[in-house]
Amino acid sequence: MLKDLFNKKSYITINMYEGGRSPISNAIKPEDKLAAHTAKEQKKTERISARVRIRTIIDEGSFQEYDTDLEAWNPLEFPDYPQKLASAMAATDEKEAVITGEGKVLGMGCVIGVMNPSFMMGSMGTVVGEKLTRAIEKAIEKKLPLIIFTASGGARMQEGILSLMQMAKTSAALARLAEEGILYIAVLTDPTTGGVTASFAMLGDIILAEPRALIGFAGPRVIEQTIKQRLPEGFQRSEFLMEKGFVDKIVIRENLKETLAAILKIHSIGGEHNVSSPRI
Amino acid sequence: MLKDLFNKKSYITINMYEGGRSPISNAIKPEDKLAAHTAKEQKKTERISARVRIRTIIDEGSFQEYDTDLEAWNPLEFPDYPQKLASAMAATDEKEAVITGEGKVLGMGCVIGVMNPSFMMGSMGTVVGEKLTRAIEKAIEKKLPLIIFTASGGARMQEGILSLMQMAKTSAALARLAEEGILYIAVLTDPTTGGVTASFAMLGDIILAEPRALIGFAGPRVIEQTIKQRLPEGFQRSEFLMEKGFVDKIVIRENLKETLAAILKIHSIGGEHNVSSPRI
Amino acid sequence: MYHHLEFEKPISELENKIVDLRKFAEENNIDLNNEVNILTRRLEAMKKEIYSGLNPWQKVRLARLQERPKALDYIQKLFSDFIELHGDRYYGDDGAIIAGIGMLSDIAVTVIAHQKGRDLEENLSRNFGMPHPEGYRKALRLMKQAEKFKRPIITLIDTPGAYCGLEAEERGQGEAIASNLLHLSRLKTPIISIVIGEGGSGGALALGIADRMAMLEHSIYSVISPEGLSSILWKDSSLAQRAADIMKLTAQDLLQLKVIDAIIQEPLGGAHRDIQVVTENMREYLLGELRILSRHSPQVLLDTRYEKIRSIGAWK
Amino acid sequence: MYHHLEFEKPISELENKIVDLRKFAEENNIDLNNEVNILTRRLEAMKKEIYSGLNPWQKVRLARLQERPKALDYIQKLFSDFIELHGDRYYGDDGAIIAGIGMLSDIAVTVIAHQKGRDLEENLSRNFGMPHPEGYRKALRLMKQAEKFKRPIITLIDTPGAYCGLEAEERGQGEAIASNLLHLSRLKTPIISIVIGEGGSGGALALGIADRMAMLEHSIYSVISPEGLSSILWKDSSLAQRAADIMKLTAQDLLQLKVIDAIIQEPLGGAHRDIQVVTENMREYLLGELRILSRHSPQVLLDTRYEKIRSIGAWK
Ligand SMILES: [Zn+2]
Ligand SMILES: [Zn+2]
Repeated sequence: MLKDLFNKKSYITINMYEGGRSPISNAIKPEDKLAAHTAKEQKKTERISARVRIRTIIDEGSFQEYDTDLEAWNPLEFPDYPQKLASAMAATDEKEAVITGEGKVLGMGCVIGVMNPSFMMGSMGTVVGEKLTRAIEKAIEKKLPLIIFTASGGARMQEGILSLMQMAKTSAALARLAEEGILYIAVLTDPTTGGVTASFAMLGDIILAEPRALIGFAGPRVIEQTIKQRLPEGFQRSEFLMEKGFVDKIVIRENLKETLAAILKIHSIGGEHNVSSPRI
Repeated sequence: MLKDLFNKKSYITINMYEGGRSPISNAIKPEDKLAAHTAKEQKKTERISARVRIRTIIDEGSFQEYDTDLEAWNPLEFPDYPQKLASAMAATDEKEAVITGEGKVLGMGCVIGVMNPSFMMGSMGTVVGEKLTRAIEKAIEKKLPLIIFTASGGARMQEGILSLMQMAKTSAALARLAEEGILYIAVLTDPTTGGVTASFAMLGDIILAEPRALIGFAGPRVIEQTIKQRLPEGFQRSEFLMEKGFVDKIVIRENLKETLAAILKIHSIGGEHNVSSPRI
Repeated sequence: MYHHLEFEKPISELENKIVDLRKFAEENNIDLNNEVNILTRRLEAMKKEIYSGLNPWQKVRLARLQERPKALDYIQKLFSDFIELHGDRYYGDDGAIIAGIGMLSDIAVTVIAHQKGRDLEENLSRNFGMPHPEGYRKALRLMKQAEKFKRPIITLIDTPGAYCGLEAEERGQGEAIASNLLHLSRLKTPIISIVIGEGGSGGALALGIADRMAMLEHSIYSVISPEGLSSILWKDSSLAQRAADIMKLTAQDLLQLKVIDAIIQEPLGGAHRDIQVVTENMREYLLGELRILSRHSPQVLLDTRYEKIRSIGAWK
Repeated sequence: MYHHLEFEKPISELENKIVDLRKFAEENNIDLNNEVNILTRRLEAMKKEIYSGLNPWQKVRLARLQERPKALDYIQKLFSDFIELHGDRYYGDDGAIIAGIGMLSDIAVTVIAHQKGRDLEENLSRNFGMPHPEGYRKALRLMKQAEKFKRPIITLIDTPGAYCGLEAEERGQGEAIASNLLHLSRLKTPIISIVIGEGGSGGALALGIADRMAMLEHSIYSVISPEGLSSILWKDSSLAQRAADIMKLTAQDLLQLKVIDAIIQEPLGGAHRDIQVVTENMREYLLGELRILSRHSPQVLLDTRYEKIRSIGAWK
């Protein structure tokens, strides 16, 4: 379930527009048309590390990382887990599958969490859950908008039920964030599946996705085993999810920073200081 | 749109279990099994007048009618409307298409509104909207649960846009009722369509329906004209709506009073006086 | 290319005559300025007379005109930084309803609108502006989001009605509209609705519970289409014109019936003649009313909204 | 008829031996009471030894046993005046989730439960207890209704997991589960969950955000099925038994990991041996905890629920 998402590092083009009904295309800005166009052209979606992602999104020099010292433990005494962790750390030069912190996007402050698809397949153990929850609580405390980039094969098997409970933990923290009226933008990148899809990935006030990212609850192979037939082309891709009503907007990587900034800007103007201010 | 619902006073049996996939039948009480069984057997759903309905639901001698003097006017100066009203009044011995009031169901107090399918096809003009809205406001004022029996061909054409606005009026009143935490049970009877379906019929905390009642937004003929094909058997019947997730429970007429009483009883125990009371 | 409506024929004939006269004068090098001026003045008078005296059916024709600006035309001009948002989070994304966030002058707003197609191709993807339940549910989702972030909501109404199809019924068209009516009546943020073309029954109302309700001068709003009414009354949908005459569906009728608060002026001949003028009139209306609404507390807003809806109706 | 699990074979063999012995004694009119008593005592000791020392895989087998009571069996016994309510108000009614209102002693409650089938026919209509998104949405609708009417919520968990099918993905299985997690964490009414059989991953958790979380003695709860884990670890789902051994999925494990608050005792041999006993244990637990929870204000309830969820996890 986890592994089959990650076996093929680059996969062939699947053109969803051939598959089912054509998506409702009603882009009104040239960028959107460009995005759709580019999505079609793209041969594959490159996965990038969380560290690189932060560099592409957060203004240079503004990033302050949270909880750099948090490190996974082996609470279930799961065989080989410490070794797996060690090799993931060595391979990625990171301590866990998520980086959290605060920084600025074109000058606007936010709390950000970015998952790392190459750290144990971006799986969510308790450290991932804890770091994200602390980041959400920071956003509440500092009244800063929250952005999370998802990339995950789901819950981390090696931490068993504790891993499952991180879905509850992050969702409960997001519920409190929502009650405070603070913006949360989820950005779904390839691949976003399992427990992450069934928790914070789908809870954004606004949900963006990179083109052609795999997004689903169950992995494609599990579904194929269950239904005993091949999945249609384009199934569980960003474009499919948008057609099905679960994604607000597909944004190509080149436009992501500007789009996030535009959304942050609108939300920085909203709230108490919107219509009730004396300037109108 | 209005008339085609009412042309055939008795119509042939349509067995929805033949039509699409079989409904999820998971009745766990014998009455439910009986209901499903009886529904199959029934050759037609008899429409009854609002006055008779109240007798079958409200404890004898407990009914106090509201707003008996409210009478429709002709605000649009619509041709022949006064004559139509006069003949509807003569034929039904009622002043309008809804009766409202308060009474008891097996001893439990409630506010009740019952639409009359034979008064101008149960269409909703401003008097229907106003009487229901006043009844809802009474329920708020007296903190009494509300029951509405629907039976309507939709908005009353002769009052034009004012008639449409009764959808807004009743829904806004129900929103306030909901904020007060007061129970509202909608009971859908044959036929419930148009503006009534698109307002208070679908807003019950609990939505009951009589077996095989026609329930829909658009009338069957309008849909057939739009899609240019025959509708499948059982389409827009109570059983279909339950399968589609819009009806909580189908109850045969013989069991309606007891079912309403059971729901009222559970809700009379709930609230502040539920777990927080010292008796547990 | 704009296809003239039949009641506009005298105008276009006169316009053509003026063009011909000018051409003739030029080709033959004769001075016909005087004649041209007289005809031009007569043309202006004729336009004023025709467009200010449109009968209901002529309004219906204008309101439905293919060339009439659609919601996206106004959205592009009214709002800066507009970002369209998609999907109901349950079933799908409905092209018949556009929803998004953007800036109206310096106010962040949520915009929800019916979108009719501007050509056949777009009309197919927009289902001619007739939403399915998922359209109304997208609208509600984003209206609640607006409430959360304390953004005013602006809705633009232009629909023949909610779609009357098999799947729409299956997925609960009635429930979707009802749910919007209920929730909109209690949203703790200002709501302003403008009917820009056709306000078709419950499908329009589902976006039209508002603190301020306006209509463009040549738009219509009714409980049923004239075709629908005539087929009910006379079993003949071709008598729609006769039906339109009795149903009180023009902006002017609705103002008189106190269902709407204001009429927004269109240029002579209709919004399509100069969308810029209409847009500026809309902007002025929206900013003015938002200024007033923003002075009220949410509770006052809700109470006033309720009273407004509550008071509609007439009886003996 | 009950089909014994392999680890129960010694028990059933001994049971048969006792029956044979009694029959033999009767037919031949010999007094073997002494021998029968010795064997009966040995049987009791054997049962205690076997059932109290079940390994994780044996627990998995018991938890999934066809004969094990399903949610409706408990609902019928625990709640009087139970009225089942149907539908999500968006798309459908999911037979894999039962929801309704009823009385627990003299407390009005809302009950939400996964329902596995008790035979093949029911399993087909229940989709083997694997909900689609509409099941979770029905659950959420009725949980919000419970909050509105200040009714405590009781959930019974018994599912292999949320359904992994094409349509479930199309309609947003992930969104449906996520949305439940978020909303349940803030519902202003007491919530108690009991795992009665199989707690399968996110599909179980979506009904399992609670103020009190208990498991029946022989139930299991895990992030993935043993079969799933073994196929990931060893590419071989038949090694499920080995997987079960390492994954800490028994009620006893979860109590130790502080994921649950209590274990509810089953009769020797499992809940199916005497449902009445289990029901009474469940009733006692529910009434006791509701008594405690009802003393707290909604705010204290929410804060405590948050701290409870917040504290799960372990790191260096
Ligand atoms: Zn779109
Ligand atoms: Zn059911």
